[in-house]
Amino acid sequence: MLNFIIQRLLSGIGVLFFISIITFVVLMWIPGNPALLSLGTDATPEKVEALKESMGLHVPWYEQYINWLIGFLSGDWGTSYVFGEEILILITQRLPVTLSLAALSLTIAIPFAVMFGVISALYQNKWIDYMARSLMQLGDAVPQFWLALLFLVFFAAGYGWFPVAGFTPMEEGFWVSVHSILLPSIVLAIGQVGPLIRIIRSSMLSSLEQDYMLMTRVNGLSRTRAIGKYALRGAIIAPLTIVGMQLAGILGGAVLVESIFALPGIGRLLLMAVEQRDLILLQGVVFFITSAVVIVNIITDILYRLVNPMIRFGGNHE
Amino acid sequence: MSRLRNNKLFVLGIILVSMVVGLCAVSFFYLPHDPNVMNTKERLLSPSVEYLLGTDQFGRDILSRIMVSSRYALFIGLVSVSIGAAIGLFIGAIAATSKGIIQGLLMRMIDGLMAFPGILLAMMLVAVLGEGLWNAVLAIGIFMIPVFARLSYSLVLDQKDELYIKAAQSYGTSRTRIIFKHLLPTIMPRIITQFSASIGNAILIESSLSFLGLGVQPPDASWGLMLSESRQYTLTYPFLSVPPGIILVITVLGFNLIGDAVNDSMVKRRAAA
Amino acid sequence: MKTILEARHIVKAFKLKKQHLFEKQTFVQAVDHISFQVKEGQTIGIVGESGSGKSTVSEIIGDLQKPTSGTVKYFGKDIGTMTKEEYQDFRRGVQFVFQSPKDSLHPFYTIQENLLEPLKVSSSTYNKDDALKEVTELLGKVNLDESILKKHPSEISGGQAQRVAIARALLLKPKVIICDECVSALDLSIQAQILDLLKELQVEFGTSYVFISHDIGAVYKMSDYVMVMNQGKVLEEGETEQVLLHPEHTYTKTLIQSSFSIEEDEVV
Amino acid sequence: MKNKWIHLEDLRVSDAYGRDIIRQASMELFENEFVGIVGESGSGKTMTVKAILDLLPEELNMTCSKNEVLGQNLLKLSGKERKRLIGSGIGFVPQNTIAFLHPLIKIKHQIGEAFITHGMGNKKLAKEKAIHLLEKVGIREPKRVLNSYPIQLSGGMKQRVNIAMALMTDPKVIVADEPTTALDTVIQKQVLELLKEVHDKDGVSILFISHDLKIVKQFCHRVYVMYKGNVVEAGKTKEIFQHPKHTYTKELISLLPTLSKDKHMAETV
Amino acid sequence: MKHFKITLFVAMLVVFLVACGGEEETGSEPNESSSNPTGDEETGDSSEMNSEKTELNMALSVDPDGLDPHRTTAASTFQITNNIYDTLVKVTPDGEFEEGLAESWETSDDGLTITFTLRDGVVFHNGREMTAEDVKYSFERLKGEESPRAGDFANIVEINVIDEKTVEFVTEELNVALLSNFAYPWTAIVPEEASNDLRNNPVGTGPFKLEEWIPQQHLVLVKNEDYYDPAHLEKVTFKMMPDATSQVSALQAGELDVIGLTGDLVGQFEGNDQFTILENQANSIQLMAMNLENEALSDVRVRQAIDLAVDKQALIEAVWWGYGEEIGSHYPPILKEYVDTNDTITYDPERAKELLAEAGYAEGLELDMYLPASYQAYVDAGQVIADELSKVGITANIEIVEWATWLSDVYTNRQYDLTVVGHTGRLDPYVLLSRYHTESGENYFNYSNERVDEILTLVQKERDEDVRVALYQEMQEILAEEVPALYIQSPTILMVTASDVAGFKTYPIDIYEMKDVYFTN
Repeated sequence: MLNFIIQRLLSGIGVLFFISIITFVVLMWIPGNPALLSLGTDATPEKVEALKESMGLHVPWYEQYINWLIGFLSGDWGTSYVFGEEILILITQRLPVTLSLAALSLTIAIPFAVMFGVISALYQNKWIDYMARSLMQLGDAVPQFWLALLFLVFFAAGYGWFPVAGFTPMEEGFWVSVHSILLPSIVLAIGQVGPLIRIIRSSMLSSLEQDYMLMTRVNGLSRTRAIGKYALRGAIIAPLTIVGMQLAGILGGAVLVESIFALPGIGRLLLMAVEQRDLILLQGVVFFITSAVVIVNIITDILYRLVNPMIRFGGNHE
Repeated sequence: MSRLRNNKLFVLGIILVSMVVGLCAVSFFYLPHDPNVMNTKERLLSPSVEYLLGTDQFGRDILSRIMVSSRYALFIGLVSVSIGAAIGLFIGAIAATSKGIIQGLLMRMIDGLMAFPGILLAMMLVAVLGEGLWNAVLAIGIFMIPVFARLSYSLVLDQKDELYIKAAQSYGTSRTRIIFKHLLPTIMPRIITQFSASIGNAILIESSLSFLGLGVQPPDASWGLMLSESRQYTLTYPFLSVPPGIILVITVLGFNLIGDAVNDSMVKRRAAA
Repeated sequence: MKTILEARHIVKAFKLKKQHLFEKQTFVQAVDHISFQVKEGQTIGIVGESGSGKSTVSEIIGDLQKPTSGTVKYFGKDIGTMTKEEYQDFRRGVQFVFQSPKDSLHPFYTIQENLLEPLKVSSSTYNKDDALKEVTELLGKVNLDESILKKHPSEISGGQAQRVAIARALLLKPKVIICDECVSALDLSIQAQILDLLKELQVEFGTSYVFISHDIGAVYKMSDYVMVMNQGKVLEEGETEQVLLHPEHTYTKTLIQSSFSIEEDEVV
Repeated sequence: MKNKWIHLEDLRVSDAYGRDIIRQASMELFENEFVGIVGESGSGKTMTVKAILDLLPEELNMTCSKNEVLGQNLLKLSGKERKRLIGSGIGFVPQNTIAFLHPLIKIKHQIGEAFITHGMGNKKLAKEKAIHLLEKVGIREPKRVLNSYPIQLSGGMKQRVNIAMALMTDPKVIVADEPTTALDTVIQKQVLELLKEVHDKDGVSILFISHDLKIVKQFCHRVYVMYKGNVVEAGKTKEIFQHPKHTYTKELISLLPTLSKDKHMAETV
Repeated sequence: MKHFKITLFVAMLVVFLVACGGEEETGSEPNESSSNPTGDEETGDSSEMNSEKTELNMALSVDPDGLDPHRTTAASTFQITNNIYDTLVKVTPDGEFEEGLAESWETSDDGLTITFTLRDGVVFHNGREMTAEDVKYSFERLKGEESPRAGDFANIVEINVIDEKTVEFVTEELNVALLSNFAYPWTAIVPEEASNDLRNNPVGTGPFKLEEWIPQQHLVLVKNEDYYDPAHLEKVTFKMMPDATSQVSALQAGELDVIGLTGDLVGQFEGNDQFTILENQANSIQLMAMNLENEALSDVRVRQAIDLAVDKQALIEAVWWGYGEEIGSHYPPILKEYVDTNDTITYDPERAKELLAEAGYAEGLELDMYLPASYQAYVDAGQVIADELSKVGITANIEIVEWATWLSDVYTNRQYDLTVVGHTGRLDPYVLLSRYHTESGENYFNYSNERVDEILTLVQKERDEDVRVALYQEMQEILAEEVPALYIQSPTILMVTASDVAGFKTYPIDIYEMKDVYFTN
């Protein structure tokens, strides 16, 4: 197990290294000279050069990369020139919003997905299964930004059930805070439910076909107990494997949803960085997001192994 | 195939996609109005006999714009997924049949690409390449690579220790021939399934990019762009966002349903075999 | 009798998964210094339970796996140092019949395509008509009807598939056919038919067999010479009758006892 | 007269498309009997047993003129009663190659399932009994095994656990479906002997399904031979092996491996 | 070298708040020849002040890019910093100058030296009293290398502290608009000890102090009790909301008190007495610039044809919903030097075709139009213009570019044919018009006219205001005739407040003055 963790961490570092190179090199090519941008219409060639130098943009790209990487590792992620604030601070400021959003949307999505996934597997090809699957398909097909707009118009602006914009921090009360991000969370959750239902349904279906289910019948167990104790157990850990993907989905969706609902989260920071061509900030945010995805993937992989004795003890007999 | 025909969701998917393809086909021969000609005196009209879906903020016919946009959507969907599938297949097959460092490197690369939330990678690439149709196609294509690479990697890995491959080795088949003549045909059906399922996703990403102003550029029409333009009028004229939103859902839903149904039927066939 | 294929001290070691990073790498010897010779027209049997290393041996002598150490010689030449022509010759000369007959045929090709493939690959003067003629001829030999050519592997029975696989192995006129558990996936009655067919063909073509099985009865029926393997090592070897009727090693005895229980019963 | 634990008559099973899987099968199992069912894969032997145990998938159609288990007519029982009757009265030893034990649940939470469900005792009692039975089936460290997941056990161990599990409810009958197929020969023999011991010592009737004639011949009192969905022959083991009537049976018996000198007999036939 | 920077008119998309009432520390840049008053509006009825309600919420669509007034050029930033910092001189809604941190000032006879006497008892937010040294320090900082405005102040060659409350500025060349240099919000006086982190922790002498700023969320100002003319409000919260829909809904829901508007949304509030719509003519203009480097566009007939081809009224109606005043030249009507040139060239597509044919483009003409992505109105206007041009045979290939790209490629490197953009006006007409000088760095039209160059030289030395006005008007007429750009309109700034908000005033420069705002009962 320890070996696996180390192995997984090493490969994770490999991935992060690769990502850091992509991010860096790709962003090097972005048009719009950052020095020029921060000088606005007041740029003269000399000023641009001077600023470039002070921003460390005058050395070859690989040196810039190494400097950036070293800085990054030592906790100095650089300073955003749009905000004039350390990027690490900017990210930590916004993290609570995006985290709350992600957590709430998963809190909404998971119970729904488990319920629909299990029910539609139990009643395979019955109307309820078709309904659940149609809902899931619809959830997959509806563009989140459109949904966000519609929700905003109807539920926030129209009926006034929700605040139209802005985030209320936890300190001002848990429920107020939840209420302030409920609508965007629902939008994000709708995007997440589809894949979750799919995987829960299919793992439930395969669990139901397993021979241990036959054994529960031989032993004369009630159907409820057989499903509750045996079938569910087999089905419930499968979604763990896609949590990393889900997180990527949520973060991707957050870019659009946060901007529509005016939530000061990581997604909006990212959009801001793109629009303002704040290279250093963009690098920091992109690397942060992708690292988060990679790390969550590693954690879920490890968790999956811890939860799943088939893998945990499997090695001994192979 | 007969099983597919009995699958109601598959049939629905076919119907939906045919609607969009039909709309696209018709757009080459007939458009109710010129989609790009403005008539500011007749802007933001509600649906009428003259303008079946009303007009937009410049008085352009929404139906015509939607019809023209379907070309972009289908084009981007098909081409970008083709790019992603071709490159992904190649990388996946190479990674699966090689060993050690090359495999590790390729897989880390794919993992790395996977870690980018969809829209983010596409945004970054468009930011580098510049806005526009072709760059959006390319960006989405690159986004699609890891999906196909992963899939073909695991399929090839699955197949390469199969006995029929060993048999082919045993009578002296070269590695290239094994990959192209023996492995590829067996994994192709799954790739094609993924292909059709990915088209919906590609169209969705294109619309998101256009929504953010990174995809198709005005005055050309794209559903995402139309939605983006409607944003300003969500309060005064909310209907503006309805037609492009619905057609987008129809298209994506259609492709997803087809992909899913084909996938299901293949899973069943494999289970039955 | 001429020696066709020879294995000399072949060893195959697998890395054992380390439990933690700093543990010393340990190896497990899947095949531990095995040597034997395959002589012309002869059948050599290898018997052992799953995990005994017998399949690894078969793949090493057929060059589907590289040994950790040791050499395999074909007509006295080390296959590792062969010229391209010599190696092609070896490839044609040593053929396989695998355990799951259906899996060893390409699922998407028709039987005809499956059978033509080896000819396409190995012959520089491939001609479809000639090849087809050859194939049809061989089908007759393995008691199959021509109509099977148009079918896919999924449409034929396991027994038929194994006949196809045998035909495919024979197409290249091999000197040795390695039968790796070639009947164990088949029903008992079919097993007998296939084994009989193999014997008939041996008489007709003079091919040597390496017959690998966990079924001691089948090995007994097929082999002239037998090796009993357990945990990568050869416990006992010799003429078939000698080894199986008068086993020396206790392991061999248990194996025989549990497999031929009927006879014992009858004796009792 | 001995009790008749299982009495099945004229079983017929067909699939959703109306194709017959089992055409005709009748079967009896008496008290303190060791009965074998032989046949090749697809002959319908497993399906027959599933029909007896009420385990057939819903989409299959099953008819029979009689299906009595432990003296009660299954056809007349409610689902609940049926569950109870089979769950407590019959033990099932499955094929070991497949996951009949839930891979994610420790043995101790699975082994007492029937025992507890049918009100034979609480968890504690179940555990005690399990330990006792595990020892009986030759497991040296029953507590460790109880605390393990199935994956941590070897094939032979798992099969012992399965047998212990089948014995938990003190059943009158054990149905064993190819219980040794993928086990190594040596372990195969141990498991078989264990079953025989259970039969001999506890007087449990055993319905034993196998494709391996030599095992059947060695252990069973009576044999049913199945071929393509039919029971083609039934009778005392010795009689059948000495005087097989059906051609299929004859062929099967002729194929049994022997160490006789005429090993090339088949060739000459 | 004089660099008169004209900030690009930026905040277009949704919120473009015009400055609110009163005067305080911000400077505008009036010089003697400067502006007319811009719109000046008291909102709400002038009933009693509500002393209970003292917290105002306002929407912003763009975050400030830091709160250091010496280190930014973004208009949206000064709208806020104006309330935190003070300048020596302030501008009134009418464009007059009045005392800010300086109690009085005196210009030497040669016009090269100006001496300020500072107000007594002004204290920074950190508690220290402001002195002449701080003024000197602030201007040196403003002229420093890192300052984007350094060029504007290159003319000031000496800053002398006479005593604690007196400071003297010496210039190299005569600048008739010198005083305006001390009124812009970027000439704020800052304390040296806090200068390292003004961007995030601003310390000024203004009527409000920064309480909290969470970028992209909100920015909170609280009243500075020590201010010499204390604000009515205790707290002003700027909420960042990029989406117009959100802003409108939030205003309707009572979460906000003030928002900016686009023309299409006016209908949401019209006839609703819970809200007050503020409509003000902006001191800015919007135009479609043409690059005279392009061979076709170097021909005046082609440019005139383009002007003739576009129905400006329809364009204003389509893009700005009619909220804007048509212009014929590079000058906003609210300034006093304005001369109406709308009739110089009027909509006549037929004539446009004739002119194009004369110029040799009867077969048509293809041009590249670059539009800045972040400004929806310009993107829309560009599309409408392109549509109009297509009717006379000109194909405009639209390319939408990021603001950064626009700045570097279009504005700085002048790689374009057509582009739509806006220019904020200032109080000094010279600054507004100097970009048409052949040598000007901002002459991204590549326009060159001898008479224009001459006028631009003359006006700088001309001390007679009437002559100057005449010169400026002549120049406007030349531009209207030669159309280096298609002049579209001077926009109307639209804002909506809750009806109990009073005291909003608009200024000829882009600032908000929050200290005069209050709630009525």
